[in-house]
Amino acid sequence: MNPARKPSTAPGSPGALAFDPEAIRAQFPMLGATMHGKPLVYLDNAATTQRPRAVIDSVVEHWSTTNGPVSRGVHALGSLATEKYESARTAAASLLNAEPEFIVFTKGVTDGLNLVARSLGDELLGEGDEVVVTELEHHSNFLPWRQACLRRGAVLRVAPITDSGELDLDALRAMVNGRTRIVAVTHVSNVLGTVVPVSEIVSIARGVGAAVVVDGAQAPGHLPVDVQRLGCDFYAISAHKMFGPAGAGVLYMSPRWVDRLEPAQYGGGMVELASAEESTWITGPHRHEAGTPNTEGAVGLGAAVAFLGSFDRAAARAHERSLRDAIVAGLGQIPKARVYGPAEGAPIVSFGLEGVHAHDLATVLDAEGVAVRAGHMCAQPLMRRLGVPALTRASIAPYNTHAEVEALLDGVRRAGQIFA
Amino acid sequence: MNPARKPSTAPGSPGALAFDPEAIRAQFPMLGATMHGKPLVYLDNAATTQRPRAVIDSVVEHWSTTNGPVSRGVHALGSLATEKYESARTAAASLLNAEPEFIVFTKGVTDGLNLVARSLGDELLGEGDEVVVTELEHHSNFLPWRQACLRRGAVLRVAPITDSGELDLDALRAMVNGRTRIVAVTHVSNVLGTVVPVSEIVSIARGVGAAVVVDGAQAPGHLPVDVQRLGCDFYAISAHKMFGPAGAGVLYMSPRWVDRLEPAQYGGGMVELASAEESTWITGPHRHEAGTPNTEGAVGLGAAVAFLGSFDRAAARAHERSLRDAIVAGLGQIPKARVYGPAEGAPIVSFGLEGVHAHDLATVLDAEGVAVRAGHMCAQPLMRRLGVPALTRASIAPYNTHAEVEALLDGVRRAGQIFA
Amino acid sequence: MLESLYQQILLDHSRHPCHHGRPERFDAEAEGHNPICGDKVRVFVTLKDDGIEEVRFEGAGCAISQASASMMTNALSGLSIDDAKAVRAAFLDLVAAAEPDKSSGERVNEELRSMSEVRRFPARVKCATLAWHALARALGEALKGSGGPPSGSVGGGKTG
Amino acid sequence: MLESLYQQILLDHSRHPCHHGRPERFDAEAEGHNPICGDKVRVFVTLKDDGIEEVRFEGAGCAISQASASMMTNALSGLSIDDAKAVRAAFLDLVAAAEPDKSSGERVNEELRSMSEVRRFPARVKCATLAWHALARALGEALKGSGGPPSGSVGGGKTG
Ligand SMILES: Cc1ncc(COP(=O)(O)O)c(C=O)c1O
Ligand SMILES: Cc1ncc(COP(=O)(O)O)c(C=O)c1O
Repeated sequence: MNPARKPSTAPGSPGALAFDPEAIRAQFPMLGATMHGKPLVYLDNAATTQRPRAVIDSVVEHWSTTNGPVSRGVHALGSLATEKYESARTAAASLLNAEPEFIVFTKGVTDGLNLVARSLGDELLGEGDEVVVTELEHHSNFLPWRQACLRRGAVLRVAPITDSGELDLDALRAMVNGRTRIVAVTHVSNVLGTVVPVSEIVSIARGVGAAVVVDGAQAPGHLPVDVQRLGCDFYAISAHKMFGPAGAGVLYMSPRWVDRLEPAQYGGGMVELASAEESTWITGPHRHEAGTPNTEGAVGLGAAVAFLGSFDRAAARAHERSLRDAIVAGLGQIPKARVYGPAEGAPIVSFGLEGVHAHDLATVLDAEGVAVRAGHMCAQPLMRRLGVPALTRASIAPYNTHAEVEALLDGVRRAGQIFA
Repeated sequence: MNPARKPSTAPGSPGALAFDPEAIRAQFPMLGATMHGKPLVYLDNAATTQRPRAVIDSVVEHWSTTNGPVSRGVHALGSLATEKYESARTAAASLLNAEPEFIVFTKGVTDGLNLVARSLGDELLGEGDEVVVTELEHHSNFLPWRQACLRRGAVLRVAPITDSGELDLDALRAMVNGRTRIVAVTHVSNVLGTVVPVSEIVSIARGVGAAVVVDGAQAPGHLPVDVQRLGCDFYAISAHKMFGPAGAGVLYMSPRWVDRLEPAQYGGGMVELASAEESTWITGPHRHEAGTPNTEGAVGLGAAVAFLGSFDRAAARAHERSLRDAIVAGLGQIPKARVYGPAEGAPIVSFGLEGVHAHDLATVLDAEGVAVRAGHMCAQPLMRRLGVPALTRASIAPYNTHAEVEALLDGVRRAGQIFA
Repeated sequence: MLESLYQQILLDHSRHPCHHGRPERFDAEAEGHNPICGDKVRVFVTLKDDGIEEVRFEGAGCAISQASASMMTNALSGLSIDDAKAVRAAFLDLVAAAEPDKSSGERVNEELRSMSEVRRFPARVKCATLAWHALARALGEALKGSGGPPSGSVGGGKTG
Repeated sequence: MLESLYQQILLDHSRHPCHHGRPERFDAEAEGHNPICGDKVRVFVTLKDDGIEEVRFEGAGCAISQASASMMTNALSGLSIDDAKAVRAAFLDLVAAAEPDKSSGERVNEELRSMSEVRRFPARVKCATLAWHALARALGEALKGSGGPPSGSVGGGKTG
């Protein structure tokens, strides 16, 4: 079977036929690079995606025409900068189907989740209370909760996955009880591509009055996200995982929390009155945005949202899925290769090659210009569960092609030969 | 007296004669803008400076040639990105005269100071312990300490300033005692331009074993900074106040702290081992950099450091000083105008015009294209001390000119006429 | 442009505000505070059977916030609640909307119309609307919840 | 390029490492851990009067870290401390320095020289040097503080 011959559309998605990965690809300056003398095959998109020209240009334009102090200046330039900043908030809100007043700018998912673990943890957790996370969590949605539990005398409970890499929802249900204050889950596993049924988890948590915090790092690049439909209390994303710049992200806070949650940081821009005796914070998302905002990051994030809206996303999904299927099928033909994770999921494929360490495999691929991730992928608890020290991961974006999948599979075969 | 006729050099600085603000100016795309139909006169540099082409280009180049995952990837692109990130750390280290292993990347000063107030506050402060700050502090170096004290049952003490706007060092000395655990001071006041004698404060604090935390937001754009000579424990700066991008900054942590201070955030990149039972953090600055780093921000910060090294800084200081003197002298000629702050200081001039509210004054200036700051400038305790609700502030960068000072003074005179 | 913002009438109102000072009795009050500039205004409403008897205010701040508060007390004292709401809506549209309705200028008096130039200074719009937002909160209270407070960065902080 | 990195000799060492396994007695030991890939290696040193009797190791990891550890035990067992230090310095220079000294290649044996290609893969340099850094820590201990541990992200975490 030759995966390159597979059409780049899934059956039954008619609009998908129009999707042209090359047209997307052409918008990314970085994708023309060569590595070790070979054309770059970038399959490390779950770590960070590339930035399209529209994102780059938006930031350059901001720096050249609207750069000034946000929210504080009386002058015209300050107003221009503020407008740019706030319209990026509106763009982010539309991406998640939220209102802008519930969108807090952060440095990224790790920053957003730490904010929630700090402020919500301190507010909700007492001695003997419980926080439920899952075996799928990235360290960024695991350690902040572990440490919050340690600080507050609460108990961290880790919901297991099934052998096929799905969240074991029954086990989670059994774990949630009257002491559960917070359930923190990833939306999409960065290792296995598993899509977690967040709405179901929200109804389970609602049953005991627990808050639900979602790590959305891997979601908006691949799936439509609707925080109102999910019904969660918090949802964190990073721009750099969806074609925007690093250092920028947003944290959705539900109406229940945004105006009353204690800020995790204090400083300029979130103050109503400040004195040693009495200090009060404003309401609204700026409450949680102490300090000069990363306006350029927000502008780039807004441009990334616009970029995501510039092509047929259902068609892109079908294309990504066909690439994923080609990788899984191709690896299935390679002796000693093993794919981890569920049959269905986001286009993130982790695999191993018996007798070859993940890092050696990745280095063989690197020498061919193929960039993949190898290691524990910031998910040590999951690695332990899978019984491996490390895996190799290929993660897909709409600009990837079937020819690139072939390059990946060739490299894996090559590694098999070298280490035979 | 016509300040525009003053030479742009201070006596006794020979190299200064070579300094040409127009040559600097030409490197800033934003400075060619018009506002309300008038050429932009940007005198709000203490809020945020403009970004030169070299900074913009460095980020664009990174996005086009080296954008990839930092510190985690096995592949060549990851190594290129890591190299960019770490050489920005080296650049920041050289700016502060520190070693790179003591340089932690942050979102900016507010982020850095909150990190220290959280981690150091939790480590050092107990019931009845004391933290000393000053009346000069920006909210970002005031509120994190106030809140840390509230959390830990400690006492916040506020060292006064003299009537001329200098820190009252004797009063601070009298305030520091055996219960003092932390002294947190600004290096340069963002309102008055006061330069605080940090070294003296360090020796006072050392006498009682207290740690010294310095808010360096306004310093490196104007002064040489040498953290080893200052002897402080922590020093925080923001790139956007020194010609770099927003969303990027560094926190210097002295050797005494960097490897042992508890991180304020947890997540990817700072973990040694992670499990529910036992988790350990790496040593070195990455310990305090959870999450995907803002590589583009770091790259821009590194380019900003290079930009600062691209011209004669002593000459630039002399030029800035001559502009400051011209503003002070010019305001001295305007009836009802009053300048606040010490005779000597950084090129930041706050002033009032009797009978005209600071915001109206700033709006009159804005209509003339002159961008200044008006308000409490995130320093409400200082405003209370000065007995004013708000002030207007002109803050200078090397690209400002004497013609721009004239435009400012014309605008102030105009406001005086309108509100006569 | 500057002349059309800081017209004589605005300067006069800011220097000699009308209906200024706390009344002896009032039916409702609310405060507006702009944390960015420190402007504060407190609005007092005295009601009568068929509407507003008088609106008064006290506070300190820039010429724009003071003049706007003063003009507001002139424009609304004596109006029915519905008429006051209509004037308020027209004024807010005039000074703050991205594309104001053509009729808004006609639905406010000449004094209020003179403030329309403030729209060219987006950062000052909050000054011009401060008293009007406080009024909405005061009336919301007076009318037991009709309307309700606008959210956002004005007021409503939590003590930390 | 790939062939010169993963040469037969490297593959052989990684599959059949020399001096592998914890010795019954040893004078010093230290662990190296690369938190990025999870590679771990523990180095044991037995001393004799005039230097190193034997270096052994145990651990698990990628081919590069295992082969490098194995080659190290071959190269250093039996050397004087000073000679061992010199070989270590030359090896580190060869695989990790931005501009390696020309003589470094000559100052290590052929096995070690075969690893020089790793310098083209900067992210893998840590794998090649892991055991060597652990050795320095072990020797530092054996020699009561001579040298001392290199700082950085290898080892030394604090339990949280
Ligand atoms: C003296 C001082 N400290 C702290 C800050 C906060 O810096 P940032 O907003 O970049 O976090 C500023 C500027 O806003 C400042 O001028
Ligand atoms: C599932 C998941 N959660 C959290 C993160 C952390 O995101 P960031 O590094 O952008 O803070 C990542 C990516 O690194 C991720 O894949």
